[in-house]
Amino acid sequence: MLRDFTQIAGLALIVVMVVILLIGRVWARRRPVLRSLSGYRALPGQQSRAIESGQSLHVSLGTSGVGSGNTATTLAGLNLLDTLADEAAATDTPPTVTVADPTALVMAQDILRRAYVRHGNLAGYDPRSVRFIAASPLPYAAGVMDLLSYEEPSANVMAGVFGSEAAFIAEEGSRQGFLQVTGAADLAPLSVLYPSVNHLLMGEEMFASGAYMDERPSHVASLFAQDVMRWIIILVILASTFGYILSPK
Amino acid sequence: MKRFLPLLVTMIVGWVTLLTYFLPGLDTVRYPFIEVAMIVVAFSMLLGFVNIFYVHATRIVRRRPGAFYSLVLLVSLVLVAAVSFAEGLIRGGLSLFSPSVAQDVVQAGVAGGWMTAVYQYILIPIQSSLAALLPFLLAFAAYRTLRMRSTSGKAAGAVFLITAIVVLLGQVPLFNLPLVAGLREWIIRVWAMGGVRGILLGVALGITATALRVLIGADRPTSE
Amino acid sequence: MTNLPVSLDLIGTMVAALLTFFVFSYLLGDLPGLGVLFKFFYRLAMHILIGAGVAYALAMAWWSVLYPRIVERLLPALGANDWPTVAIYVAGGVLGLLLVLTKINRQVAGLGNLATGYLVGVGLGVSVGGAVIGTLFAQVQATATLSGASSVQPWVFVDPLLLVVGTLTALVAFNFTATARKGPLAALTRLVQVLSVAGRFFLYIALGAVFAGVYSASVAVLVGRLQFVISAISRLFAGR
Amino acid sequence: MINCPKCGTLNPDDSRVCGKCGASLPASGGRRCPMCGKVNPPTNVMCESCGARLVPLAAPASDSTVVKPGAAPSQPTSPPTPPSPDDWLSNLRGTLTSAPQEEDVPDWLRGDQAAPSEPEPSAFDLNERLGGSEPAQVPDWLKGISSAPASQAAQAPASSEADVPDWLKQISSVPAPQSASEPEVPDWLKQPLPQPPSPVVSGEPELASEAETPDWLKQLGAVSTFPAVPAPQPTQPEAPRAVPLEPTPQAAPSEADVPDWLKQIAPTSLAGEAPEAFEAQAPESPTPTPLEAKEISEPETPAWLQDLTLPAEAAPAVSGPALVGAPAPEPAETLPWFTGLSEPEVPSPQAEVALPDWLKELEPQAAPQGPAAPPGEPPESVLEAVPEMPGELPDWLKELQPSETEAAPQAVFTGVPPAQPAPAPETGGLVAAQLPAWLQQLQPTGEGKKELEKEEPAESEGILAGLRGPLQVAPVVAQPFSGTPRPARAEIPAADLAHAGALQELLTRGPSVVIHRAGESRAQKLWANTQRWIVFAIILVFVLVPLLNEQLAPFLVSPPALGEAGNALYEALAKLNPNDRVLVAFDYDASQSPEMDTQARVVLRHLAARKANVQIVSLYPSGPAVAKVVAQTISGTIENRGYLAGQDIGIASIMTEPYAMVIEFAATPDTLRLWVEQLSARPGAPPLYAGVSAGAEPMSRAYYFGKRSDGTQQVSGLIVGVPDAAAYQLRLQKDVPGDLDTLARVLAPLASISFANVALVLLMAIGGLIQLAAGGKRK
Repeated sequence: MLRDFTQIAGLALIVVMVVILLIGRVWARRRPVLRSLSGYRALPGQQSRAIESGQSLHVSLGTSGVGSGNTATTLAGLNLLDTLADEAAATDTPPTVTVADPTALVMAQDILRRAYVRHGNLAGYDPRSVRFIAASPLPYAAGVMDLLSYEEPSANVMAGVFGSEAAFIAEEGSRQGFLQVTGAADLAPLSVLYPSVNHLLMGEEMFASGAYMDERPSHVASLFAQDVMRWIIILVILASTFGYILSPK
Repeated sequence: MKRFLPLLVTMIVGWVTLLTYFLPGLDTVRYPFIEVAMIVVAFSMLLGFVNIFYVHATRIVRRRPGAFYSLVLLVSLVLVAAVSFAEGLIRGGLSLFSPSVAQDVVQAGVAGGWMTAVYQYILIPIQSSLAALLPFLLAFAAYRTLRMRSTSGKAAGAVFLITAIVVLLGQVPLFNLPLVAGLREWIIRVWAMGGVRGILLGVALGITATALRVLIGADRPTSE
Repeated sequence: MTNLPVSLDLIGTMVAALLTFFVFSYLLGDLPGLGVLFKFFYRLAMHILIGAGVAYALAMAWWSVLYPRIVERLLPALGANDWPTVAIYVAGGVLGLLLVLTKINRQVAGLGNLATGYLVGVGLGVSVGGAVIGTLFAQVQATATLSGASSVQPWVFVDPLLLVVGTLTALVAFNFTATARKGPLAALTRLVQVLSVAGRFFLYIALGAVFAGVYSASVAVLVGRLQFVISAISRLFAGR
Repeated sequence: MINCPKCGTLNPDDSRVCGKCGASLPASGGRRCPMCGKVNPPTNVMCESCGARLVPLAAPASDSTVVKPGAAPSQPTSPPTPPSPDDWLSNLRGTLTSAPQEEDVPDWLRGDQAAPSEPEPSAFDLNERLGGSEPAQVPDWLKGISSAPASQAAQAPASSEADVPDWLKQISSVPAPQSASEPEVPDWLKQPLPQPPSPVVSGEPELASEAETPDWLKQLGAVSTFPAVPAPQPTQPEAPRAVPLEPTPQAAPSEADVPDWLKQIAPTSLAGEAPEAFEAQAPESPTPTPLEAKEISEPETPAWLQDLTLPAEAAPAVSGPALVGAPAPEPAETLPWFTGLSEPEVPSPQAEVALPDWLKELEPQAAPQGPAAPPGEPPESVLEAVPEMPGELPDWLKELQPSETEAAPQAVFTGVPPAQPAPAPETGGLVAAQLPAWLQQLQPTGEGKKELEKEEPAESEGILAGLRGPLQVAPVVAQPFSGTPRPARAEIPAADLAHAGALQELLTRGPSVVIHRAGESRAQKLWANTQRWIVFAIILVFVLVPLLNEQLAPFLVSPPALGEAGNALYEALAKLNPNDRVLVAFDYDASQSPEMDTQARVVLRHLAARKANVQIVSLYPSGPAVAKVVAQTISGTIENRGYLAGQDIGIASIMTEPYAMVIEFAATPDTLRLWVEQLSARPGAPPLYAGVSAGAEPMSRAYYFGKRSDGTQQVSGLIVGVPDAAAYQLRLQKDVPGDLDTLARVLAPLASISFANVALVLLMAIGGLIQLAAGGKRK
């Protein structure tokens, strides 16, 4: 019974969300003002700093890939990479991208390659700037630590699926004095990242990179959709809370 | 066509997979799709293996810095893979592809005697020791939480620290302080839970929006 | 280890203890002088781990995923002319090969996108299903029904209401848009900002609580390792 | 205010990003700190925010100083005699101060040394501006280089523009061979190559033509970033090499620095003539250079810059000469000067053998030697001269030093038209050499500089008037050549190639010197490290004490008791009937095993005591192995079903079988969520119990309170972390006697964790207070 309700409500939610997404694209043309997020303000500066120093930005895409239930979260990291890739291709300063899942390796390479193609500089694209470090979280974190300490990137960007092993990467970054912009969806990585990093993109904020960095209409639209859904959820919770309290037991 | 085919595949497969959650009786439809995805992911491991092998072999051949470590990595890579495959293949023998022994072969390959030894004496020690370094790093990070933070950041950091302190103290039966233990329980059950749910709900919204954006073709992660 | 002679177990334990020491030498890596040596130990252990981990994952991909599917499903299905089943596995194999081959030959790079496109599609479907049913509804329902209410009479609704307030303000704290400076929406914006501050407060409490938990968990791991080292050392002296 | 380049909005001076459209803004008005990006008032010398230097150290010292590296390249652009050096210098300075950020700062400078890094940008800047004129010149020298020296002689005069000669002569001494060949080529070329006293300057072109090019080019390219400016072409042969060799992406960024300039050079000048020139060499040189040279004109060329930027240590050595060569624009004198120079140049084939050694020395510790090279000395000459007397390099370099210098510089510079004061002080600094040292000495106030001033003669005439020891080249020049003459066309011995390879490797490697980041001095770093050690030691001690003496534990901690959720799990297990099928999921891997094993072990023990039929599965690939290690200590009916691939599908597939209950051991809330979802959605599913890591508690708690569609709990019972495991064990020991751990043994880990918690609380409190106090002070 409840399951049926859940399914119907879920379906309704998805339909509504799709509609808002479509409406949102129109609304996005008005270039709405978005809440300021320090992480996204810091990132463009980092890219140019990487260009100046001739060093590369390190982008960690987390420990998961596409094809599992973590796909959307990984895509959020890939979107962030996409926003950085354009600038990187334009300036021929590819970021060092590390992944812990071969599917993410393929995706990240593809994103970089397409950015280089867009800028007519396919020859400048080096698939080796995306590296498969290890196949599981902890070895991955260890490998990235090694990379951070011996290859000295200019800054450390993390976005994707992490666990508490993210602390290893962030601590090494903090020790090296990198500016660190990190995003995660889960509580454990967020809590261990918070003390070490300069800018923390908490949960939902990590999914907003395309809207903040590139102002892509479809991404801005999805923020709009998220906000509309957010207020719907808030109203639902409020209504049912009062109903629950007021209803005679 | 070459451009839109992947997007088309994504959209079709995505919608079918998604709708199976919300249309009654379609659960079984989802499984073959995921089954195929699992196989593709398994193949991708081969890609990962080749990639890491290539990268480190290059490093060795070119005598780049860290070549020695790359050698260690490759040796470990090849040895462990060899042990696992050898154990499975030996167990399977000529009847490797007969279903009757398949489970035994899998057991041998995954957790055969030597494989278990490798796991127990090499992988677990290193990996859990590495994880055991975490408290040191966390302690140092916590110690410096407030460093380089703005005023508002310091306020947030103070909330973070105070919460952590209460939870830490309440977590252990050290002083037998019922008050602190009760406070901890309350914080986790009520105060922290609010934040946790806020984040989880937000992430769920973010995931849904990100996914639907792709599924309606507004965002194309796999094609230009 | 039951299926190995005791002596082998002893050797293995010593190897494990040594590797544990290697990893722990990370803590000394910054020491002047000997630090270089410790760093070397640490990196050695790390690279062993990375290599073995990838090999293990590959072995798993074959023995746990591909092999059983070939032997237990594909081959019988072929024997039984169960073409739909065969089609599933053939499709998986073709896509998998495409994914791998495109990395070797760039000519067919476009086809590799079919495989990633497929993975993204399935993955997103699963993601949304999990997010909507597993998180959105579950958490909304749990919040709205005031679960976790205290049983002590006068406080029955205090905790649940606090929980609702925390959840809602934390949710508001993530609000991206509606940042009007003037006009009719300005008041709303102001309200959202106030609520956001409260929401942030709950968020950092959550982070602090989780941090404490993660720390305790990792200390438990440390304790386990130290116990192992202590027992290994005592075994070494006991000689068995 | 800054106008946004994209949308035109006015933004505050301080903004980095346009407030309206988000585009990044150029610095304006003030000086933007190259380290931290903070915009400082134009009068600031040091960054307010991070303390990095904003103004190049050299720039204020003397007018010419910093600019020199840029100067060399720039001059070719102004074909006839360097018009008014001051003008372009001042321009340069302008670019230096206002736009350092937009320019590329080479890797090696990126560390603390904000100031020194700035010369480079200017250089590139100049190049960009001058790029147009460069193409004309490039061909000339390339022609000259191509094939044999003889042909050079023939071509060079033809191509050379009348006016350029003068300053080019001097430049030629710098690593920029191309320029050298133009005007003077005739002169120095007249000297037969084999001649022992081949001019230093000529050395480069010669070498290049002799198929040696690759070697010295490698050196050149490797050694410094700056040569990019003066000697783009020579380095280019190197480029292709760099590309394949350089898998590390970090190198790639450096490509970005030069693109503009390269675009200008590569398509125009190189496309036309350069390739030919290199091809001409091709037959002669066994090295891959020729083939790669063709690639130069392709977009990938910039890659060669990767090499340039990478080796931080090496850079100073080369940059010394560069600096000097650039500023000295005097026309007439060059010839004598060059002849004088010719002697030391004498590189012999053997020389290269020594190269690696020399380079090793060049590395951090030995770096001083490199810089010792006289300003006019082209880097490669240094490199090759070494070979003659392997190991003696230091001596040789010592000889270069002041004492002998005296006469030479004057001779050289007499008649020099008035120009900016030469870089003498810097060159002196350069002599010192190790990167940090070098940079330090660049400071006008540096001690090294004072010393040099004492030792070296001051220029009395010309642009360099008043400067001390502007060119130490002279002594080198004056030395008799004592090596065997280099054959006109050298076959590169295998050993040389090997060494070249080693050198290449050395150069392409990232900077091995730890770059100290802005605002972090050595002392600060040491302090940070000390803090780390203290924190580590505290944690370790607090954890170890209870473990080392287990008997202490009962006194330290009181036995824990299971909470409501834990008791629910215990009682559910206590009600199991023999042979009930229980599904146990080990959803954690080795990294969590020490914590989770304690839970799993005690629960398995309980299950074994209840004689349950235990089926083990895992959503983690490595889960089965972890489970096996735990299960082998338990006697009972345990079947390890292995890895459940496919996450929720795996769960769905295994749940087709009937179970009395499901027990999930979850290190993260994710896997617990999967089980909750699958079981919640399944009518009549068995109850789910869970043991979770302490880190997953807050999220997992939600499920204990959550309800399934049939009204039962999503998670019916829950134990968390080691404390609950210990509590569980203590309760179990009361009910099920057996092989029991002592109370002390059970409590020891708990005591350790408690102590560690207390330690962290102390650290957080102390650290928090310290940082708060420090923050207050700063304000």
